[in-house]
Amino acid sequence: MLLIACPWCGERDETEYHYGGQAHVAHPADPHALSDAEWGAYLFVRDNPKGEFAERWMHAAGCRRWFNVVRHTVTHDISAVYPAGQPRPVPPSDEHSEVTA
Amino acid sequence: MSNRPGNRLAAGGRVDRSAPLRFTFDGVEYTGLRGDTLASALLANGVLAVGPSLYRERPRGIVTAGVDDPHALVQLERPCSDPMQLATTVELSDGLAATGLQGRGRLDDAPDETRYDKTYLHTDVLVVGAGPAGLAAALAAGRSGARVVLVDDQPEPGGALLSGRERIDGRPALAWVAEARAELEAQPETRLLTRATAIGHHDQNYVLVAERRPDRPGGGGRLWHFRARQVVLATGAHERPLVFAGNDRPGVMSAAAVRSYLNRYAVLTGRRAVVFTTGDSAYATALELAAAGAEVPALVDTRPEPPAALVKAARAAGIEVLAGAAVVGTEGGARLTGVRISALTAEEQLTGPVREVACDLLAVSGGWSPAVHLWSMARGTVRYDATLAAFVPDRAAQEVRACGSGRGRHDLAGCLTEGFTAGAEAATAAGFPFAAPIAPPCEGDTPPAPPRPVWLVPGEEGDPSTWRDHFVDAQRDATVADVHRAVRAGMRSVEHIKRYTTIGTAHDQGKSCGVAAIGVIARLLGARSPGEVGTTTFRGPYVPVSFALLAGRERGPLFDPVRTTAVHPWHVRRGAVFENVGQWHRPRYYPRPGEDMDAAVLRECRAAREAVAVMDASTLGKIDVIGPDAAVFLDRLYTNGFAKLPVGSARYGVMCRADGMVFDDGVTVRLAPDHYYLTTTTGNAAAVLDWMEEWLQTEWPELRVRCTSVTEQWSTAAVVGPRSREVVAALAPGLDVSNDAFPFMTVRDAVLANGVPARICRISFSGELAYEINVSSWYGLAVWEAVLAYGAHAGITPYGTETMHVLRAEKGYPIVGQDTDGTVTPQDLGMTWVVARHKDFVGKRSFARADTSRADRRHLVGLLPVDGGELLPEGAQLVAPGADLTAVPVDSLGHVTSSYRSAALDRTFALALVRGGRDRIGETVLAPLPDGRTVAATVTEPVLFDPKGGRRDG
Amino acid sequence: MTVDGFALAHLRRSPLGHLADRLAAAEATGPGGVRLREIPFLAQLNLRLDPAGPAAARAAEALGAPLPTLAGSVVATADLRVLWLGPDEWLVVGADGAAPTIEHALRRALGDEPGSVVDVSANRTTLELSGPSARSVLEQGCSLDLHPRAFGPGRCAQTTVAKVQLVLDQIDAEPSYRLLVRGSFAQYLADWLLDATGE
Amino acid sequence: MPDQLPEHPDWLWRTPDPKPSYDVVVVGAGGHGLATAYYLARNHGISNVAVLERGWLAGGNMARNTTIIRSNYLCEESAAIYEHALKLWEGLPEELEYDFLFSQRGVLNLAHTLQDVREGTRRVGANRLGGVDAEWLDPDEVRAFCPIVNTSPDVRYPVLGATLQPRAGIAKHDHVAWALARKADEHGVDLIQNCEVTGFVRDGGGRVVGVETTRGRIGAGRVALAAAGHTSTLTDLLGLRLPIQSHPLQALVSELLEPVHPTVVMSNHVHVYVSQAHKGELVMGAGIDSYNGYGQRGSFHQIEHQMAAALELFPIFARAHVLRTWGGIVDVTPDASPIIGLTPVENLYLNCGWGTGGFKATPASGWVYADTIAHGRPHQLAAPFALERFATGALIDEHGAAAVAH
Ligand SMILES: Cc1cc2nc3c(=O)[nH]c(=O)nc-3n(C[C@H](O)[C@H](O)[C@H](O)COP(=O)(O)OP(=O)(O)OC[C@H]3O[C@@H](n4cnc5c(N)ncnc54)[C@H](O)[C@@H]3O)c2cc1C
Ligand SMILES: NC(=O)c1ccc[n+]([C@@H]2O[C@H](COP(=O)([O-])OP(=O)(O)OC[C@H]3O[C@@H](n4cnc5c(N)ncnc54)[C@H](O)[C@@H]3O)[C@@H](O)[C@H]2O)c1
Ligand SMILES: Cc1cc2nc3c(=O)[nH]c(=O)nc-3n(C[C@H](O)[C@H](O)[C@H](O)COP(=O)(O)O)c2cc1C
Ligand SMILES: [Zn+2]
Repeated sequence: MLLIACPWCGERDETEYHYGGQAHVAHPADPHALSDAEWGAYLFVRDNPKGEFAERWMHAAGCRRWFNVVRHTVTHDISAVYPAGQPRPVPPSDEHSEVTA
Repeated sequence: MSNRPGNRLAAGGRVDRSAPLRFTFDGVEYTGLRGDTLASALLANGVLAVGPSLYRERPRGIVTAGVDDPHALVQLERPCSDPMQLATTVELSDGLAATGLQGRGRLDDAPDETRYDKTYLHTDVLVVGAGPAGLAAALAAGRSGARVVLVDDQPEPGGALLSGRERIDGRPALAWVAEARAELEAQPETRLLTRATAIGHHDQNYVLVAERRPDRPGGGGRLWHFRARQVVLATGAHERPLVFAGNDRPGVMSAAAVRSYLNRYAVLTGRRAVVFTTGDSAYATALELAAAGAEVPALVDTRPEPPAALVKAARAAGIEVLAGAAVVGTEGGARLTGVRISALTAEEQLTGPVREVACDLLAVSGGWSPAVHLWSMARGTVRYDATLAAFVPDRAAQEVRACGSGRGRHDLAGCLTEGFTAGAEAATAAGFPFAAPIAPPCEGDTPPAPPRPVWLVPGEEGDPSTWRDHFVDAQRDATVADVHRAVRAGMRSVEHIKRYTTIGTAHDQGKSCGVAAIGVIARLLGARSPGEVGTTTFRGPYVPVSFALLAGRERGPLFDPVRTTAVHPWHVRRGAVFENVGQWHRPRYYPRPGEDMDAAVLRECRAAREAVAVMDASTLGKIDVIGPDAAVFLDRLYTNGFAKLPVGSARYGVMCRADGMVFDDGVTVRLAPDHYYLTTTTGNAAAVLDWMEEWLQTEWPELRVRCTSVTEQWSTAAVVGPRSREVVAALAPGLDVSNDAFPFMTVRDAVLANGVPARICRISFSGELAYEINVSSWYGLAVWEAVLAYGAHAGITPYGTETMHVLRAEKGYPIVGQDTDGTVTPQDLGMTWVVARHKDFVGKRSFARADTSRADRRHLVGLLPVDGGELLPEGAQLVAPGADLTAVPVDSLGHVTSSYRSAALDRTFALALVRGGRDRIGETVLAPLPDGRTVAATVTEPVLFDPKGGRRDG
Repeated sequence: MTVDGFALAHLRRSPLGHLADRLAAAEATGPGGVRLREIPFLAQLNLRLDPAGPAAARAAEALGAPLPTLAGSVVATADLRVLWLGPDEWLVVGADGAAPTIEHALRRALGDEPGSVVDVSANRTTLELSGPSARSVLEQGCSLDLHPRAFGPGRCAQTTVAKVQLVLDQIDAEPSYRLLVRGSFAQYLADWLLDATGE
Repeated sequence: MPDQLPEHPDWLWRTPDPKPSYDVVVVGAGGHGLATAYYLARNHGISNVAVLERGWLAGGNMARNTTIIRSNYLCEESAAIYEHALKLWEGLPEELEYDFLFSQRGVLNLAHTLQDVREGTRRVGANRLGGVDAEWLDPDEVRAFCPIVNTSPDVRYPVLGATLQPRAGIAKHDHVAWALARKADEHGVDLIQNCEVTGFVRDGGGRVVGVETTRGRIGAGRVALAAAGHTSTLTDLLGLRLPIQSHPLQALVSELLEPVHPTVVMSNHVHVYVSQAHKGELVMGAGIDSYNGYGQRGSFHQIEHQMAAALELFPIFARAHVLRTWGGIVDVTPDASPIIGLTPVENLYLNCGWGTGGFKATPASGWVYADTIAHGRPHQLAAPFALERFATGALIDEHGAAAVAH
């Protein structure tokens, strides 16, 4: 049971949220200008890193706002939470997260 | 009543001699005392043997006094039925009945009436384990003012102190424990939970604690879900067994357990005891056994030079200390009668003559393994400490601290100091700064000298491949020979050997044998130390927990919410048969006495087509979409356009996912230029709202649109049929219901005859003249009853989802999820008309993909069975007429999605998704049925009833 | 479109009206006491607007209190409770029959600003759980931190209790909580609470 | 007395050091990697093969799955490959000379809603057309087949019927892996453990010609990925993005119990998957976590929900105990079907995306993959599962059939 801090409501159990996959994947401005392969990539291909991942969550049982989280997919440590639409924060350069598995 | 000589001491222990408890084991009646476990009561009665071993049926006895016992499996019959418990952890109660098990439990199929609860709690500091270290930690943290929870699996705090004779601050240690307990109970923000086992330590300090509640009928318990800012693990250590020939014989026990039975339960487990140890701690066992009147002919210490003070004390008590030696075999049948002892070389080879010593108890201490289970589950790393000969906590991965013997600290003063420090640090880290108190002086327990671990006591003959009585995991009957075989077969990883031998996978999950097994593996692999082999993965739960505890109250009526509408009580009264639609209970049909579903549905359909019928449509999802950009927004989400929809009008719309597949449909009404009222399918209400919010918030935040769910605000009665107009006219006397004044696909506000305001839409999901009457749910039932009253003269008939499905299918209207399956486009449904050409919308690009634009995709078509009395099963496959059904694979053309008997058509019909279906209209297809018959049907347009749509205006 | 609740009162049914007796009978007194009742037909208006825009000030004036901007907080006036639901969303709760007036006032306050005012009075009903044990009853199905240091009078939350999403509003320190639950889930929630209070 | 598990063979596999290069390097010694190596040698005579494994052999999802084997999939492409697997399973214990407890005790897929009934009927019909054994059982027949299932109509989601595949069943996962490993080893395949692939060696033309590993560089004529949940961490190194997300999926076992459960029961609606293994433990799969995770652990509420659901269906399980829980990393594709075949990178082959249901495919997966690698073109059963389908839209959508495909 992850503990995720909604930027508004604060820390809540994972079960209050909907997972939204990778963050910062914009809908193409003109889908019709894309090849089938490019469109297929937009539809189906997402990053799947082992490590820090900027992803979307929505506080479904709470304020219903979408927001972004940087979470480590091995440790589940959350290093940043920020509202939808904002860029991914640059981590302080001297910090590096630990991979344990 | 058994006549065995009692092993209960006349005085001492934490048992209540004034509270005798009667119990039966294996059908024999015995008496124990309050404060006993089943195991201690059995031992007090001289019963040592529990069930035989799983595969080899060897006699087995009680070994430990706790969760780590490898043998003591019992099945409980009273006070509650339980397929598998450890006698060493079952608290004795009056009337308890149990039988010994041979490794496998038996499930009782009598219903389980026991109540299990859950609780969710937050705390600043959670301390696991209420031994000296945990008590100290909780005291320190509690004094800081932080919220503290202390959990311990025993019925009372004290941990190892309950089993010992140590002194703190010049008084018996248990006096200190009592004081500590009193202080904790007086702290307003501290909670002490006993009989509460932390079973899992998960990410972000989510700790699950299983509490037993023997005071409850049938037992029962509570699963606590703790979210802790800081966790202190003071979980103590498990004493390890030693691996030597015959080490599973009843009478071979853990030295610490022998001591625990003696001091805590006042039970002498043997009259003549040999002690076999690799370190200091078993000396106390030997001395206390002797003091209690047992003979202790020998103390076998693997160390060539045990600490002089201990040797001296032992000799003073008349105990011969055999240093640098090991027990190499046991004698006896179902009970130990003697041991064989041999000297050990520095290389751990046997040397010199073997000496036989008669005894009925062998108290073994193979060293101590800190209980790192929770630490490790919380992703903390462990490292092998060669001095302690144990895996100890190394780096924490969360806000977790280990202390006491759970960290490898094996003296009381040290445990107290570490506990105070950990508690104070945890409180400080949680925002309640506090300095660690100074630990009081302690007696009777000093830092032990280093042990000499001996992982594998050689057999007197043969080589490891033949050592089939050297048990490594006795619960699995796994021996050194088995480990040897795994290694010889090529296995090198401890994980493989675990799986090959099943060592560590039984009830105790290797709590006692795990590290001993690693030691054996290390020896057989020629590794330098167990550290080189490493542990297997620690997984929860720390002790087995019942399915029922984890399910909690989510059973039976509370398993899953049943959602009901405001009209529900009426449906129930009227004898509706309900259908699950998502979480909703919807009336499927309303049988009259003697009617089956077919008859009821035909009657309901006829009423709708010929007179008037009414359905509770309240479960449809409803969303208010408001804002200046609402029209733009809907235009982007729906395949068709909504910007030009006039105020007061309604339009059917289809939504696709970005992949172009139909996701939902429904009618949307424009109430004002900036206000749409949108309906969704029942099952998709939440998903559609989420979908809209997702686009609004993450893609188009510039759009000024707000969506509000009003699903339960409105109660909806669909009044359907040629005579619906007259019913609505009577129901809403002020409303001009003429076609001109209130045309199809428009909406009107009205005040009903009973005074209730209503929003009435002229929309039709049946092809008939129809009205949907929306009122505040408060009035849903009253208005429903009014509709029925005003329609009575016209024979108004309530109908359910089944009739609704028939009516819409006759019109070729698809149901998303039934006639579609996530792989169907609007074009596949024959709804090119709903796909706008001159605007973009979500999913549009996907229609141009190679596969999505194929001509031979599956199309939604109608099917008319050639025999109009034959009902095709929904889901039935379709094949071409000439298909040879014996030549598999047979090419499938598609499948039946909906199939009904139609009153209006006076025959059966179906909808189907058929490959290139629209090009097959007029052709015949075959449906091979499960009973071997094949039914022919003609492919038709999907609209079978009133194709011109003339009926919708009445 | 609005309804004058009183004139039509005899036609109304609340989702839990039929449970009133069972809810009352579940009352336990004493230090472990707990009470449960439905407060039906409260006026509820969902308000969405830009908290920084001009409409926010107008709404505050109309309501007689500023819109709470602190997440999860409640502003109460003599006859209204304004619950924070989201950064631009509030639930205005008033007495039975007050919805038309509140709706009107809020619409006026909103004016031409983007936003919305939606009458959701019948969308949810209100269960009140109070008494010394109320918190521990809730804690059996709610993972929120309800300890007085973390939650208290003047605090509200949208959260989950026993599989049901709801709005939780603590109204006093006894403690008393209001659980604003959607009509279709009300029966389940009531059943669950009755079961939990009986524990 | 409970049956003792069958004796393992005396010899399993060597622990060789890597050679400088191989004709084929298979990355990942899970079931699929091992089966691939085995069939490369057995069917195609290619035995200069190494299987590289970052940890211990078959310690990934192969060690963690609930061992359900069935071929009653909805889409014909899926049914074809899973049925190929089932046919291979039927001969494999003998062929591999290893009794890995393959038990064709049948699999029931329960229907709880009218939609489930339609779907079940559709699947039974499709399976029969495809030559896959399938039956529809009504609730009474369900009870007769598995007496402990609660078929009362008075529960929240009553059992309305079930599909039954009689030839489906379970097998002992670890032993399957060891059986394949042993035969591969016998054919000369090098199984190299504790050898993590960390990079690819490419020649001037961009072709993959080897791998970098924690045990040094190893040359390869062809590189075949069989790394399940870790696949995209590898393809990322080549800039090749895949439609795969790695999620936690959990399972659990009870203590050993006397036999109560004669078959395998799956319920997608109530989320229960359960069988009773040979030793006597109940083996259950829990729900997949929504978020990505490489931690081999999932969220505990999945287990709690799983238990509640299990008790609805099997009241007799109330007093059974959860002995151990664990998690795997499943590689989920958008259409819940695998990806098999060639890649845009020359010499690099792909076999992944089996998600929650690839154990049952193990032999067929290895069979078609080996064939694909040996001939440099997709095996006919693998062709529909090519990566290109995500561009054309020709998905093999098993979602229509089942939310979870154990
Ligand atoms: C809880 C659970 C239950 C399941 N239940 C079922 C079921 O009932 N029926 C069913 O059919 N399927 C089931 N599955 C799915 C099934 O387990 C998988 O689909 C299947 O095992 C995947 O193929 P594999 O065996 O080759 O994968 P794995 O065993 O995961 O093999 C991949 C291997 O690649 C290795 N690897 C990864 N990266 C590298 C690298 N860089 N270098 C070297 N090696 C690497 C990994 O360590 C791993 O050993 C279940 C899965 C889980 C987790
Ligand atoms: N001489 C030696 O070699 C030696 C070895 C071990 C211990 N000891 C002595 O034992 C004492 C150890 O003190 P301590 O406080 O560290 O440990 P402890 O063993 O006294 O207390 C640990 C407590 O935690 C409980 N516990 C363990 N796991 C739990 C879980 N998951 N959930 C709930 N409860 C759990 C145990 O039942 C026990 O009550 C000291 O007095 C020490 O000197 C001595
Ligand atoms: C079908 C099956 C049956 C299992 N039976 C047992 C068992 O009886 N006892 C046990 O401790 N673990 C059992 N396990 C779980 C393994 O011990 C282990 O948890 C699993 O392989 C995952 O590995 P890990 O926990 O080391 O990460 C079983 C696993 C599977 C897949
Ligand atoms: Zn929130």
